[in-house]
Amino acid sequence: MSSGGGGARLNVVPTVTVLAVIKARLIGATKGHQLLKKKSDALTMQFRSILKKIVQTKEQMGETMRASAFALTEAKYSAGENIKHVVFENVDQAVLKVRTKQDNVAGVKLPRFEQFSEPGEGKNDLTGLARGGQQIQLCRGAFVKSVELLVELASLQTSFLTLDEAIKTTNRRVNALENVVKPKLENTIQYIKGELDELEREEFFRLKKVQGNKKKQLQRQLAEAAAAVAVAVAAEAGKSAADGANHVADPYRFGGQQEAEEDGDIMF
Amino acid sequence: MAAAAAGGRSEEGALIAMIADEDTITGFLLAGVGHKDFRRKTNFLVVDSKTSTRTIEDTFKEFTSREDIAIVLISQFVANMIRFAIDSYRKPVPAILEIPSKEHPYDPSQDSILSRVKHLFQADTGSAVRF
Amino acid sequence: MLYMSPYVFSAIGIALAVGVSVLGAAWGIFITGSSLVGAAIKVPRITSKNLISIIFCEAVAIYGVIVAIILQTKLEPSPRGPDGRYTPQAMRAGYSLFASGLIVGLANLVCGLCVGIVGSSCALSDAQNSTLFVKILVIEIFGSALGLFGVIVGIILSSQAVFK
Amino acid sequence: MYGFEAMTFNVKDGYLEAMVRGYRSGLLTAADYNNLCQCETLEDIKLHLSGTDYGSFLANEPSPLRTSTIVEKCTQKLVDEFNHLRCQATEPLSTFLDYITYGHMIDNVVLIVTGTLHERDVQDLLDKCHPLGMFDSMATLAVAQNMRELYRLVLVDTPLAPYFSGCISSEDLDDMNIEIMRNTLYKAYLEDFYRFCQKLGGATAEIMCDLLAFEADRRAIDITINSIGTELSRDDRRKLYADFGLLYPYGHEELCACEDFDQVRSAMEKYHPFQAIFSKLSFGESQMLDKAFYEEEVKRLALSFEQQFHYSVFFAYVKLREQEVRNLMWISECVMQNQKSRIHDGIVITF
Repeated sequence: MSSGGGGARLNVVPTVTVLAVIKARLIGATKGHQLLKKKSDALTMQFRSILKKIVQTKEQMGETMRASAFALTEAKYSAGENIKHVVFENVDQAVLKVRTKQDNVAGVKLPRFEQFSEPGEGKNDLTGLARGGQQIQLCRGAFVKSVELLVELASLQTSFLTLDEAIKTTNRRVNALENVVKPKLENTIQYIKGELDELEREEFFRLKKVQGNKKKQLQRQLAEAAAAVAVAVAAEAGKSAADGANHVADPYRFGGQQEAEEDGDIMF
Repeated sequence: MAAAAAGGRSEEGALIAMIADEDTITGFLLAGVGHKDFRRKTNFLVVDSKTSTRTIEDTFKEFTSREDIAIVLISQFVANMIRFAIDSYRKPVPAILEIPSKEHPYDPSQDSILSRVKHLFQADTGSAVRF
Repeated sequence: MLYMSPYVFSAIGIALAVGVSVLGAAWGIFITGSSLVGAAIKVPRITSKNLISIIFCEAVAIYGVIVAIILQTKLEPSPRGPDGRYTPQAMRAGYSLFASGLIVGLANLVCGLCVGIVGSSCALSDAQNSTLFVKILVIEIFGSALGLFGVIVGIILSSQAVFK
Repeated sequence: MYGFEAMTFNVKDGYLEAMVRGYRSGLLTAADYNNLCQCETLEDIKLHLSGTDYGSFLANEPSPLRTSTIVEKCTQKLVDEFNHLRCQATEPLSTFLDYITYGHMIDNVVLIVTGTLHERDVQDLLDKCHPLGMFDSMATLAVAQNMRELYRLVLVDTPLAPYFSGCISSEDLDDMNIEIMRNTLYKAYLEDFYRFCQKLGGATAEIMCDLLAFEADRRAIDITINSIGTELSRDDRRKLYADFGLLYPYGHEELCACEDFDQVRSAMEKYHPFQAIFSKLSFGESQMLDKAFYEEEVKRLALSFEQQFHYSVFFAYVKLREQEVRNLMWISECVMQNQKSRIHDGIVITF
């Protein structure tokens, strides 16, 4: 547990090169996180405005449809109830169609519908020639207006659904970066740093040991050669006592780390 | 308008399909939305008291799977009859729009999309606090 | 003409008085009746009231009958003259009976038609608006008075007729 | 005959005339309309109507009442009454009554023809036909594949045949705009009806010719206004005007030349009856023209009941009943769509 706050880390060989790589990755992740978060915010803003618009347009639609329905009533009043059959029989090719376009909001492609009229007169042009033609044209105008509104609403709604999806994905990514990738990288860095420190210290200790051995050897040689330099021996003894204390403190730490390393091995 | 000249490709424009009562459809047909393809298949379904839920559902599925339809307008009272089908429909295109009919004034609380909007609005305000 | 029996004229006159009057009455009843029957389908309440129109028409026939009876009481045997002619008096009586029969008959025919047409209108308007009934009835009464004029003139005319 | 209808009219038609007047008294009155305008739901309307001559005609309808049902049932009532009259009528009244139905018959034939061209189901089409304009061989209309065949096989036997042969050559049949065809037929029908009424003579001719002339003039004006801005050329327009009426022929010339509503208006203001109608509308506004015409028509129709012993009452009755159905449709639509502020805009009160 001592090996890092978040727990998981990458299984890497703790070397300086790797440390540099991981550090670069961490920087990348942080930057990505920031960007994604910005994107998410942008999308959310867009999303909010679309939501507002949807609610507004839906309400407006209620009004417009009501007006259109009434225009139809007026047309039926002037032109007779049977006018609807005439209209039904006159259906041929759609004059009013929609085209799909794409808008780009922060990298998310939003489909947009756009209505357009095919060139050419509608077949209903002369409907109600002898009675109610005016009303029919008015009614037609009202419904064209409704269609416009509905098309707008449809694109809003599709945008809404797409954005909803996009925001969810982005948020998932942000959260993943924030809560999984970044801690993992940080842990790894910490681990590598610790490991490197350890190695350094081990090296230092080994060097000290080697030095000590060398000194002991020298001492022995010196003792064997001549016990003449008594003052020098006394000074040497003082120094070796301090080293001994150092030696006692170290193994614990070393052992702990070994354990962690074994844990890691089992884990991965 | 340039795309209209292109013709022949899918860019020439998609249709608006309708499932609604007779009067609403009459109005939209007047506007020029109606279409009949060479097999005399129409892009609208008139729902009256004789129309079965099954027909509506089949038509709904057909419209939503047709390539040339971009928007499906469906009267709210019809939508209520096949609510489960609409709720389980998730694709963004073709878009499903619930429209009021003259006999049934618009009731936002029944709208599938709007209820999701409401739902999300709450969730969204919650998440906004967190961010 | 001089040798013609005055009784022929009298008989024709009497026949006209009854026959034409009844024709007028029947025609009037028919006109009123068909409208009345039609209108009564939707508004049954008018039937009993509008029977008055029928009765007015009927009255016309009764005038005819009455006049015919009066006329026929005038008929008396009359002696012929030595030359086989009827007396001028008898001739005059015959003509006047003929004239009065004709007057009564035609007057009643027209009166019957008039009452019939007004009666038909009366039935229709009563069906629409019951306040109209009385007003049209007044018109009808005036119409039926026409027949009465004929009757009066006829009776006065015939009262001069004496066969002896 | 003139002047003596009173004596002979009732021989054949007195009963029916009285009956049709009885039916006329069943038309809704201003008071009824006032009550209906106060209604809040369609059920209220049903309740009110059951207190009138309509009786319990909606009693067997399932509860969510729809406007189309009301309209359908009202029309059915009209048709029932009409058929009752038609069954009892003798010549020439029976022909006269037939003439009244020809207008609807033209609509039905046109509907079936269009439907057939679009390969619609015949039964569906027959359901949509106006019941007044039905004729026996109607269903067979749909067997024809193209217009020429249609004429040769079916229409020849219908009363409409002379209208078809008189004004549409078989070459025209195939590529003619259906609306133009309808109006050409209607024109022929009106002219024929007009001639027939003149032949009948008497008060019938007097009143009917006036009514038909008004109808012809109205159509001429409507056609003019509605064809402004469409592909219908002046000459084509001219061909759709019926050759009688107050506007014939000089008014027609003026109407032909009109290019916008205000020109129509200034042309029509020379004619007294139309001056009154147009003066009700403000300048540039043509929306309520239809209603103004309806009002004028109803006024004229109602006047025809003031005379007795003529056939116009039958015509007037059918037209007034149709107007009443329109009124009821308007009221119930307004009630249903919650547009009560507009409810008075569409009611033409007959009596």
